[in-house]
Amino acid sequence: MDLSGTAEEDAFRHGLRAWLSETLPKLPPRPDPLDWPGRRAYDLGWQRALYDAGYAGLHWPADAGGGGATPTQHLIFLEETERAGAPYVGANFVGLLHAGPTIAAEGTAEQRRRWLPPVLRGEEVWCQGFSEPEAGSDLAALRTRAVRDGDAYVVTGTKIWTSHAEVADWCELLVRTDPDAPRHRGISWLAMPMDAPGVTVRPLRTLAGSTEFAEVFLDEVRVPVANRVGAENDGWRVTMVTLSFERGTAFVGEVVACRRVLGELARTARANGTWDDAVLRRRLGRLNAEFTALWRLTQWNVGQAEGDLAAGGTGVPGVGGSVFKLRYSHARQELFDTAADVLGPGALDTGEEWTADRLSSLSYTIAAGTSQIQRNIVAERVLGLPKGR
Amino acid sequence: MDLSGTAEEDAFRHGLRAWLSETLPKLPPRPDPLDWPGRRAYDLGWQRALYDAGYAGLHWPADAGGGGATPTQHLIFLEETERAGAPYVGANFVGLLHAGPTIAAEGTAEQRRRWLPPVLRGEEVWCQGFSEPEAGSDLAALRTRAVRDGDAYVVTGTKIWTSHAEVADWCELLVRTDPDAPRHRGISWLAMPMDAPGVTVRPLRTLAGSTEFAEVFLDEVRVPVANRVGAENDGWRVTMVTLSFERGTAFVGEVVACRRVLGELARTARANGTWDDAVLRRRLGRLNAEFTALWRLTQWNVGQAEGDLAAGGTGVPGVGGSVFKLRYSHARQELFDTAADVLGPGALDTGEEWTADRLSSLSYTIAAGTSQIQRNIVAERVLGLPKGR
Amino acid sequence: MDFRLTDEQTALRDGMRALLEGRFGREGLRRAADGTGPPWDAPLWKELAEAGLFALRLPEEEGGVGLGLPEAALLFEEAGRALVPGPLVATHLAAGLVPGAAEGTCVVTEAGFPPGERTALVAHLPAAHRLLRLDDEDGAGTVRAPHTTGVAAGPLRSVDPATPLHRVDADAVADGPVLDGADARRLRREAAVLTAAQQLGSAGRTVETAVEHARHREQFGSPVGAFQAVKHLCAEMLVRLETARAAVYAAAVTGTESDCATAKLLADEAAVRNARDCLQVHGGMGFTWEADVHLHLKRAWVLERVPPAREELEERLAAAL
Amino acid sequence: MDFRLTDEQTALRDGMRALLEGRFGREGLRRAADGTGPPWDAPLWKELAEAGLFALRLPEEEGGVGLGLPEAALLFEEAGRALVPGPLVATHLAAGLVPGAAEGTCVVTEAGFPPGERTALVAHLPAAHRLLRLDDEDGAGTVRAPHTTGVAAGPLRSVDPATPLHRVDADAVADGPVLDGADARRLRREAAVLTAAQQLGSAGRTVETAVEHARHREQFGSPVGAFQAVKHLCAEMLVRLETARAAVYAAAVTGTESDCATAKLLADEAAVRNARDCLQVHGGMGFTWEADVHLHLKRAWVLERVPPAREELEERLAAAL
Repeated sequence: MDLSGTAEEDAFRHGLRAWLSETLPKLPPRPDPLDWPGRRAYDLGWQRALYDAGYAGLHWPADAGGGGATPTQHLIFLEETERAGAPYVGANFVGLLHAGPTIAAEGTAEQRRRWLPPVLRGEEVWCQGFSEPEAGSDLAALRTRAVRDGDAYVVTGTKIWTSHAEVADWCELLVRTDPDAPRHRGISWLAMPMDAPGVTVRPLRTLAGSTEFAEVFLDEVRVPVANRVGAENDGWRVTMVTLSFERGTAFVGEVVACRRVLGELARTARANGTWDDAVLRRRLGRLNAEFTALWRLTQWNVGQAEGDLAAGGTGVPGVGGSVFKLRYSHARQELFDTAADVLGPGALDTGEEWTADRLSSLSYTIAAGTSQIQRNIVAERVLGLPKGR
Repeated sequence: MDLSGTAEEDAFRHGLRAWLSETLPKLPPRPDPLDWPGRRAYDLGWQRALYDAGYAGLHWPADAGGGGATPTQHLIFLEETERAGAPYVGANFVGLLHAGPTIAAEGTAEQRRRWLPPVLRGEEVWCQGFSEPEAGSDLAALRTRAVRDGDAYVVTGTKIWTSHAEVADWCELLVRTDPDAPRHRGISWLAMPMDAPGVTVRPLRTLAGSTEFAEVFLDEVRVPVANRVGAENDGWRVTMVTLSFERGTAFVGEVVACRRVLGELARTARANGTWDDAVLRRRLGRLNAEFTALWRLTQWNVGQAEGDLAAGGTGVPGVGGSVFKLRYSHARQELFDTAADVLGPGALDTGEEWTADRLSSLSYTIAAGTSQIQRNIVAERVLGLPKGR
Repeated sequence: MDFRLTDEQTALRDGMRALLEGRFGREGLRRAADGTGPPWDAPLWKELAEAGLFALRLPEEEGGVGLGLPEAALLFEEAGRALVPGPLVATHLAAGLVPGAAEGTCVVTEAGFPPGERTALVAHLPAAHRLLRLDDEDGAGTVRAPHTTGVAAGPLRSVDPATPLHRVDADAVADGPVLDGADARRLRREAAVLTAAQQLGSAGRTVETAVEHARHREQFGSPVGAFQAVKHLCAEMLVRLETARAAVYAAAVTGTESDCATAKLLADEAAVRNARDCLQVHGGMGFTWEADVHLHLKRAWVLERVPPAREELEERLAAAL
Repeated sequence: MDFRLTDEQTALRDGMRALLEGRFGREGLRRAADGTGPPWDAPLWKELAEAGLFALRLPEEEGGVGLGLPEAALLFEEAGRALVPGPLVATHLAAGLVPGAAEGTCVVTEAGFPPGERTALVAHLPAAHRLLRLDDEDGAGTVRAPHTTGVAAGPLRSVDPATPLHRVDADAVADGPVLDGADARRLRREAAVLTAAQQLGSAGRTVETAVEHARHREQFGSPVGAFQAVKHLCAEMLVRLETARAAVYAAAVTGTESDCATAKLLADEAAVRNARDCLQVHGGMGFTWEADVHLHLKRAWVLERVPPAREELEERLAAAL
């Protein structure tokens, strides 16, 4: 058990810090949240800067053009960029964290050449077309169908919860290619150009009032068969590779950010007098323990991933992922509920950043597997409790 | 909506109060908790006093020798006796609240004559033989078998969680008379004399260190067929009549007692300085709300039962019973967890009454239907959610 | 003692539910929430007045309905269930004290200052004509009702899209006539009960919505309500609801300090937590603007901060032990 | 950075587990709990000493094992898992400071006074020879170790049948030599980590016990672990366990104030709540004296009150923000 950095890790951290302190002041001003093209340009610009400095796709395999970094180095990268207030991954999220790694792992040489470099260089934006209105937590129940017609699939259906659909070049799409096969067996993974005829994007308004997400309607969209990654009907397995790629680092930046918010909450509470309320003060102390532990759990999970990789495994966090997400989702909601009590009447003002964060935190126990689904996973796959009922 | 008493109810309350204030000072000293024969004698003596004053079996039908009281009068009786610090129902519990009402509802005239008067007069003690080690929450999975042999059943099996088994005259026993029938269909209800050959009682030590309960081993015990109440294999239905007889009044005395404990907790906290801890003080305030509401919920459920009776129904509380038990079990545990914080180091001393109560409160979310079972009941029978899974 | 609803009470409640279903059903609610309707629905206010919502407890000889707090609580439960916007409680309390309140021609809102605070959040200030102040500082319990015109106030971007909120300073509303014969403390208790009743109505609606969804939404080959995890969420929602119901109705009957504090504390909690559980049962669909569940959560957040709020209630209930 | 256990650490832990399974398995635990064994198991204490539990962190040249706090935490986790009785933490901390502690010939217990209190609960006073006091009042951090003979003390009927408890007044143990070179604040942090490690071990054991029961106990035609309600209880137990594990191990590595406070707070909670959930999963059988689950709950109750306890921890963690 060792939490101090190796010489190599320390050098990496210091080099990154130096680069960030030099680079961040030169960035253009952040675009307005409603300015999608501006956000695209800004996010791609940041990715290009990372690319030029050698930090692009740090966690991707070297043979895919990435940095081939260890999970620990990736953790350091995420920690330091968040600490320094660097831009978020933003529009590059799906390309860097889902579609890219999938293509790197499962694509042909040709597919890797076509799609990976533009992601790393900040030239193309991907979005994700997995979820559907009728499927929800039961992702494998997806209905979007793809019918083979010559050298193309003709795709019809509806996708939901797609971020950056308005400005994406590509969509990683799950479609049903064999309606008669068992649920998980008849699914394929396609790279769909977002400018193909038949693709319609409609912004989806969330309860927070924002339009971070969209619905994507597909009406007989022709997608070349050559855009399929992996074998036909093998898309479920291909996707699971993607979804489990994060090696324990999925929430590094968020935990760092939550710890910063917690410090700001304490400062605000001391300033506005709510600190004198022992109930609130002790809740803040409790949250300090919570996020300290979540940070340690992140390091623990990354260590497990690193060990698994070293032993020739995939570095997939396994138990860690669901355990972390369960604890973190609830801690994040408690953090912003507590922020509401620090704010007092300001808790009812969506002009307050924490009020907006409180609203968006409501999705954490639902998105990417509800807490109920996560508990099933932990109970069945980790603890070995029987399925059913 | 009216929470004030009618003239008749007020007269009943005042008469009861007068009788209690006159009678309680004359009671003999309470026996030691480990002195079973002493406890039997004390409890039967109290029942005899109630009988002589006309308060025995207040909620029993008049034609069974009871008072034929309304649920509201029964509530007043339980409230006033608890407030006055009268003895608990103790050894008379099963006779008065389960076996007796069952016989009153389902027994023959002969059976009613034989068994009901001794319960009301405080002459015979009953115990309950329902639960089994292997059945647990799944009561209908009971395995104790009864084989007909002439005019008797030969009964073999094991019962558990039987209170007062050491001093009981009779046991209301559920046995399986048809092993081939569906689970709920092959069960019969028998009145078993506890002095029958083949009955062995072994005290069961709980985690609180006490021996309130016993296991009862039955080895070819002969029980006359004439002791069966209801038809052969109809015991499940007969039992459900018993179990649902309480008309919302099941926890009246306990809620009154918990409110008294809460007041004592506040006094102790003020005296020992823990009151200055705002977290603890506000928990006490929260518990005040909790038990105030539980008292109002009791009155509400009794009102519903009264309405159901008036409309020709059974007065069974339905929704109220499980809803109340769910809330109350957890509130009671929270009450004694809070008591532990008021006690400080004394929380680790079982010589403190509240520490002992804390231990026994652990059974409340388990006994008589776990909270999990109660939530199933509420979800399926009240909210109409589908069975299964 | 007969804690049940009388036939008259049931009829009264059913009448209000029918009125609101017709006049402020889902479409009305969405108009208010989406800002596609007028900022203030004066005709609805008038209809509520005509239905007796404000004049309910005035004696018949004063043009009122002559009913009591229990009946008012039942009507406010319905209003909360439908998420009717507007300063219903303040206007109801002002009936008989402020001219026009009972008839719905004078809209009265409240400036409720939490203990020791000089700033109050005021709902629906632009639509209101008078501001109710229930002061208790000197123990005398004065009630004032200044006009709202010209009150300096800072608007919030209200989390509840159907409830505009402004910050108002105590000094800005210090004037206004003392309303003789009005007991500030009694009015505060009544305000707590009626606010609690609204929360109760919302908590009941979210149970129904969650159960409805759970019965029909299929996932993994069966209705999600067949899964114990969802089932037990719904069961706990009902437990919160029914416990709060007993507390609110009892407070409406007895009007005592501790019943009223209990009612507000438990109804606030039931409304907020039921809305959150309802959202959880709905999954992603609950996170959309189109689903109504967020409107329940946001209104519940607004009403739980109407004084007396949690801290004050818990302290009072502790002090009462 | 490599937060994983080294092979040596894994071997050390496995060795202690094997030792305890042989020397203090279920039978040993039941003897201690049922009072059928001797009130103090001196041979077991000697064997733990020989296995290096007390001398673990002493330099090899002083007869120690020369390992660090992380290794100690792993061994104390095993001790907590097996519910080994005795003042393990105090004796471990006293090794090198109090003659005989490292070798197990001198049993050292601790008198831990909560902030502002003059009375401490002391465990295993009758078996102990010396009393560790970690004083911090003057900021100097003195460490004393008076003899226990003749200390006036009031016995409790201890809720944990394997941990005798006495109330000791601060004045009664005011004497005793100051142990030079010992840092009270560091020792307190270490005590918190090692107590937390014991709680962690217990929390791990109750998860295993609950899962074991849930897999084999049948109700309503299937193992109870097939029901989501039970499944999800078990899953949340694991979440508490793994979160506490990361916190405890990190605290053992860094030894910082905030890591140590986090470790104690979360491990206390994991031990208590996991024991309670384990009891719930067991149903009625868990409520019997024969089931081990109550022993875990009771020990967890005892250790969570070893200072620093919840209030102090939360306040310190708040102050650190």
